[in-house]
Amino acid sequence: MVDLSVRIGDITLQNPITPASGAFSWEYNDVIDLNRLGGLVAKTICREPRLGNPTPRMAETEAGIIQSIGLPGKGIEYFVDHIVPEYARFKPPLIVSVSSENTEDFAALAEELSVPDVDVIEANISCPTRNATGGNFAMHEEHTKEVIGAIRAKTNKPLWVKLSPNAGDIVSIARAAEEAGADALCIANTFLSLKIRTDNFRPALGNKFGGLVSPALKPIVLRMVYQVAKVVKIPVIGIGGVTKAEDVVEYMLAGASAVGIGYAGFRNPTALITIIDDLAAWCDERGIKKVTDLIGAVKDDDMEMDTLVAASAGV
Amino acid sequence: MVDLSVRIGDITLQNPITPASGAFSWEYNDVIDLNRLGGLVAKTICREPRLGNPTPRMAETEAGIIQSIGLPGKGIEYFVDHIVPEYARFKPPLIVSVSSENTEDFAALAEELSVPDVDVIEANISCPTRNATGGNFAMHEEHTKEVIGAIRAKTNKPLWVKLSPNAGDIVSIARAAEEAGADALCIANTFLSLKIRTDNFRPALGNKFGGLVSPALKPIVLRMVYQVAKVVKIPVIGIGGVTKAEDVVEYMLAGASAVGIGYAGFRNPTALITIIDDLAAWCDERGIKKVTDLIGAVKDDDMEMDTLVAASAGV
Amino acid sequence: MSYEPCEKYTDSALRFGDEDHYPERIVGEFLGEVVSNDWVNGEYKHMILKVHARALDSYAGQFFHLLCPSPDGAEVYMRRPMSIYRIDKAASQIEFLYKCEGRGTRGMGMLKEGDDFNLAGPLGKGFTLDPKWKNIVVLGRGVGLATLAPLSQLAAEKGVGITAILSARNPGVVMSKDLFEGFGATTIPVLDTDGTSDVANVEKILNGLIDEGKADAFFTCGSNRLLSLMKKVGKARGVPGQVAMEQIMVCGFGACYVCMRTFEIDGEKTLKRVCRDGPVFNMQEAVGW
Amino acid sequence: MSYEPCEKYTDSALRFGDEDHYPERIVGEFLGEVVSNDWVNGEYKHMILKVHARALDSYAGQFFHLLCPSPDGAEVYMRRPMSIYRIDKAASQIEFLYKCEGRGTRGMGMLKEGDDFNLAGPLGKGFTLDPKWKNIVVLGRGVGLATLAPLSQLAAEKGVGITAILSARNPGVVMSKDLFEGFGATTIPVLDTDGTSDVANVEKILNGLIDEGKADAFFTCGSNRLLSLMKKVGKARGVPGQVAMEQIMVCGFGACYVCMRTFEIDGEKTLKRVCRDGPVFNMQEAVGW
Ligand SMILES: Cc1cc2nc3c(=O)[nH]c(=O)nc-3n(C[C@H](O)[C@H](O)[C@H](O)COP(=O)(O)OP(=O)(O)OC[C@H]3O[C@@H](n4cnc5c(N)ncnc54)[C@H](O)[C@@H]3O)c2cc1C
Ligand SMILES: Cc1cc2nc3c(=O)[nH]c(=O)nc-3n(C[C@H](O)[C@H](O)[C@H](O)COP(=O)(O)OP(=O)(O)OC[C@H]3O[C@@H](n4cnc5c(N)ncnc54)[C@H](O)[C@@H]3O)c2cc1C
Ligand SMILES: Cc1cc2nc3c(=O)[nH]c(=O)nc-3n(C[C@H](O)[C@H](O)[C@H](O)COP(=O)(O)O)c2cc1C
Ligand SMILES: Cc1cc2nc3c(=O)[nH]c(=O)nc-3n(C[C@H](O)[C@H](O)[C@H](O)COP(=O)(O)O)c2cc1C
Ligand code: FES
Ligand code: FES
Repeated sequence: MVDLSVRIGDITLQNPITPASGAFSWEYNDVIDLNRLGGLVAKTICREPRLGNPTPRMAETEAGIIQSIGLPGKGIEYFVDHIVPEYARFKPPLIVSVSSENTEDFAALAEELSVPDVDVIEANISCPTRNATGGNFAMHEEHTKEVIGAIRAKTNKPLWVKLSPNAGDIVSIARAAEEAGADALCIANTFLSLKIRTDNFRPALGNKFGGLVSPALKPIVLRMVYQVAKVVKIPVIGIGGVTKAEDVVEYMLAGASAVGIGYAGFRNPTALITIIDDLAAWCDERGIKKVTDLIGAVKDDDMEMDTLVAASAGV
Repeated sequence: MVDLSVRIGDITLQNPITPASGAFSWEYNDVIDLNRLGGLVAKTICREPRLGNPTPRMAETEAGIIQSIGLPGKGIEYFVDHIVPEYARFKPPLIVSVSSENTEDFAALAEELSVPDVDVIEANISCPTRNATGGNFAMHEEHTKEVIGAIRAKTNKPLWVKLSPNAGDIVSIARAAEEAGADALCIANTFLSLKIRTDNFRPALGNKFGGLVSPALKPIVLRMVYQVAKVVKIPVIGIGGVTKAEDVVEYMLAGASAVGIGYAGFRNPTALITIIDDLAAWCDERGIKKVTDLIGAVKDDDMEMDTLVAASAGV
Repeated sequence: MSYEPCEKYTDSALRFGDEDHYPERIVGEFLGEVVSNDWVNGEYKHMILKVHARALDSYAGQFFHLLCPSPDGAEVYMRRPMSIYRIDKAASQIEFLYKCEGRGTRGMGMLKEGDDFNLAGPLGKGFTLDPKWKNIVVLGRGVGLATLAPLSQLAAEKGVGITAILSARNPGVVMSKDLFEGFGATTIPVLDTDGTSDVANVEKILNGLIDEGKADAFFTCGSNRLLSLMKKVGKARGVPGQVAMEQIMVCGFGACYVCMRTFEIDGEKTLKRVCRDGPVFNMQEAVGW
Repeated sequence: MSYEPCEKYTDSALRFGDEDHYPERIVGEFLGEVVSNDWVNGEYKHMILKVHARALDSYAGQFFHLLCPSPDGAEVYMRRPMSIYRIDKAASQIEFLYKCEGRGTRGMGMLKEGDDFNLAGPLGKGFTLDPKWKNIVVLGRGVGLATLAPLSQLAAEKGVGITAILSARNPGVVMSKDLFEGFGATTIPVLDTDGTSDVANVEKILNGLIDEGKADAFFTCGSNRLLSLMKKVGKARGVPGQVAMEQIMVCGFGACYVCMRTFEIDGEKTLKRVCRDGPVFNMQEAVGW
């Protein structure tokens, strides 16, 4: 039997399969055994209670969905008092995603979330549906560095940073996050998108823009993971379009140490467990003893490193 | 009967449907009547004869394809002497896509292409699969401004500029192209991507990276068209995932004056003609007299302009 | 050149008779086998599925989340929520009544006897029957009736009397009359064609039923107009009520916050998740849509 | 809530009997009706389609580009190139012989009598028969035989004698023997199981046929090993030859430059498009793959 465990900095995940933030809650325990997951990832929490965006919050597109939820939640106090304990009943480490509109508050939130039952802080600096007064740190190197540096100063918990695929130069932003003290990088959040209804000429979502989620996007995110993993030393977690065990393998070959899964769990609520089982079987069939052997194992040495990487970063 | 004609600067297209560069050639006259198209768009041409990238040049992905062709061609001389005349036999305006690795050569090429049978120069500053010595101007505002300015100085032909969806801040780059003298903006080229085979751990394409093409991407490109059309005065041509007449309507509502179509023509070689017919029928059913009435007609006045636009631009 | 496993998604849903490795889970992913899938009239179809035993453990007002096949070759990405129309434990069958209109329901409509159909559930909080209630009134329109049908089944099992007001455009589409009557319900069809479905007339009927002592509780589904009416009458006359709501869904488990509806509780507006806090809600708190 | 036309793609392909608004186009998009789609052996299937008259205007070595249905619910995005196996103008039918392996061909394999199947074509340059040639030799393996079959049909029609060397793993998969013999061909099966498919043996057979005056031209398809061999023998003995090549395709029209293969012409290497410059090429120029 293959050893599926992976290490993300100081944290050990029993397998590389985690849910993606916002696409998961402890309530999924109704349908799958949460104790089998690599980690538990809570929905992004903000300081104040928020209702979120106007409905409709989801619209189907050609090959996927766009969604704009608006980070609803009951605020940090309720979260620490009532939601953290819901997750604490399960064994896998709890990764808590957090977001804010300004650097100081972001850092303060991270500090307040650094309670014993929280194992990892995931800084969501990339949500493309933040509200009217919000920003998106992950579009800029300097903003990323600043906010991650501030958070790092306020917490000793492992700090994961979720980057945006909307950034043009993900490599520089990844480097900035690493330098500012990130322990791991989650690549990536959703793609800023728009759908207009041709019957009434109105945007299909209540909030106009939304984030595109689709298995179709995996090759783009995989390219980002590959580019980033080549240059950073900290682990990368690939998030985007994982729907089967081979996708986990593909992300790991590209350099990821683990994956996050959203969409596949909507489509098949038992998908995460199936993917864990299939991944183990895939490794066993090929005599792979440790899943970590796959990390960065893409065979590309004999391919010229052309300037595409540079090109995408702007030459 | 609706009037389908649209104006892109000084050029009139009899309808807003054009093929996308690289996905079309005069040889499609075997299957459709090219005289019915809004325009004819030739494959991007470079100065020297080029063989292009190693095969395989295409791989299927979850929902689309990645491709890396590498701009093969017989060079500019052959193009002007033999290929331009092939297109000149047909009535719609000929749009010639051109690319180069450096500003001076790019401008010189545009000048050499300014022959009578060429109606429009399309500057492809965004091809994500340029060769080992190439760059990608469309990732950066300054590079865009410089190269478009240089081209503008050398040709009086209408100048369209094809932008890259890989850029983080498409609005600024669009503005730069406009200021430098572009007559229209083509949004967008393909998304830089990667696929790794899980059987042999190797990249699926001979050139490693490729451009993702998929109807799934339409909501992302539509968002870009919408953002750009709100701030520039020159016409925008929407390119990405158009597969039916309603997609043309959606792009026009978002602010596009015309569309470019690649993938749909691969899937259904008669698609462009069908889309023209369906678009006319769609307008007629709704009593729309001029297709230009659709341009920018999205109903979004009552929606707060939240900071997502800003967010995606980096706030 | 073929080198990759082609299955795009993993799928380990349970079929009828399969061993259940997670019997303690209250929700499951199942592969039902289509027993029949017939037209009820020009718009609605009725599907009967043979399902795994765990899927039968569901009750009135709950729903399943259905992975519809494609009607046109391109994938249908999101599941579709659908109320349980009838549960037949003896036959290991579950039934849906649905309107065939969009891509998902049209794809569903193409399924034939023997085909597999992936369903996740049962999900949500369904109807509750207070043991004190001796007679209830259900008022439904369109597919809303599909949601109210198993409530009548439940009420009938508990010996509660039912009056079902079935609203429809014309007599041709008065569905479920037989089903409701099979549960011993008294049915009152009201139609658009003869004006009997007018708010004023339905209001009169409701008040009449209260007067007769036949309305210990109100239940509705499927029409905003009827919800407002029942809410008003219920409030005026002190009749408690429940309403089954609809909203676009993604997860169905309460995780994604896509399926929100507005409710007013003690004068304060709030949002609730239709999939988990409902789909059945206190009628007096529902704001409608 | 349903508000959009659901058809994801436009489609205006011609069916059998449809009026043709563009009769002057040499390529078309057609909706063929599946007449039959049966297994030939454990790996290969044979499909017969009833097609529009324009689609029948095709010849040996040309191909159609097939829009395969999904084998698994997720869309198959690219068309699949497939040689014409047989054209039956009298019956308005076109036939394909194909190996069922990847997503596309497995989807194709699921089609049943009466189903629609979208095909674009005929595409490419096929085989040419020099009027001087009295006897030809075709050497094929696997699905390569599907490509060579209509060449034999053509040769037979022109009174050209054919020797068909059919290479296969074992006797169970020697396909098309009857078809080739039906065209009056002499067939020579060579097998892996008894070693007769060895390069050395096939070389002996080829040289023997040249000696007998039965080889005015060589034709091959389906195996790189056999191509190299025929090329060598052809070069040594001055026998002209044609080879049908394969490569992953996108457009099929010569526009996209995806389907490139390397050729060597007068000592210089160059790339050609399989879809438009071929798929049939001068054997001596082909570099193989
Ligand atoms: C709890 C619940 C129970 C339901 N029970 C039934 C039932 O028993 N019978 C029945 O016919 N219908 C029922 N519906 C409505 C049913 O879910 C929609 O008719 C169906 O999703 C439409 O899908 P479509 O692909 O045909 O339409 P499309 O318009 O193509 O769907 C587009 C998107 O909108 C969503 N959508 C469209 N209409 C609705 C709606 N009314 N409610 C929620 N989402 C919608 C779809 O799920 C999809 O995501 C129920 C809805 C809910 C929430
Ligand atoms: C001109 C021509 C004629 C052909 N004629 C026949 C025939 O008569 N019978 C037959 O069985 N096969 C034939 N082939 C091969 C056939 O196209 C492939 O077997 C088929 O495309 C495989 O698709 P798949 O979905 O089953 O495989 P997958 O491996 O799932 O395909 C993945 C991708 O690779 C491409 N691909 C895979 N194998 C080939 C191949 N050998 N050539 C080109 N592209 C490939 C597919 O088109 C697709 O884009 C022909 C190929 C060409 C180019
Ligand atoms: C409904 C929904 C809500 C989401 N909410 C959040 C969130 O709160 N925080 C966050 O970091 N990402 C959020 N995401 C993004 C996901 O975590 C993930 O990055 C994305 O869905 C891509 O992964 P997938 O392709 O596996 O779905 C959300 C996605 C969806 C679909
Ligand atoms: C095979 C292929 C080759 C392409 N070559 C070019 C090219 O030479 N120049 C260019 O500007 N775009 C090129 N493109 C990009 C297309 O013009 C277009 O931007 C892209 O395919 C998105 O449109 P679609 O979704 O309609 O296909 C190519 C695309 C494909 C699929
Ligand atoms: S559908 Fe996800 S919370 Fe209700
Ligand atoms: S497949 Fe496009 S050029 Fe051959």
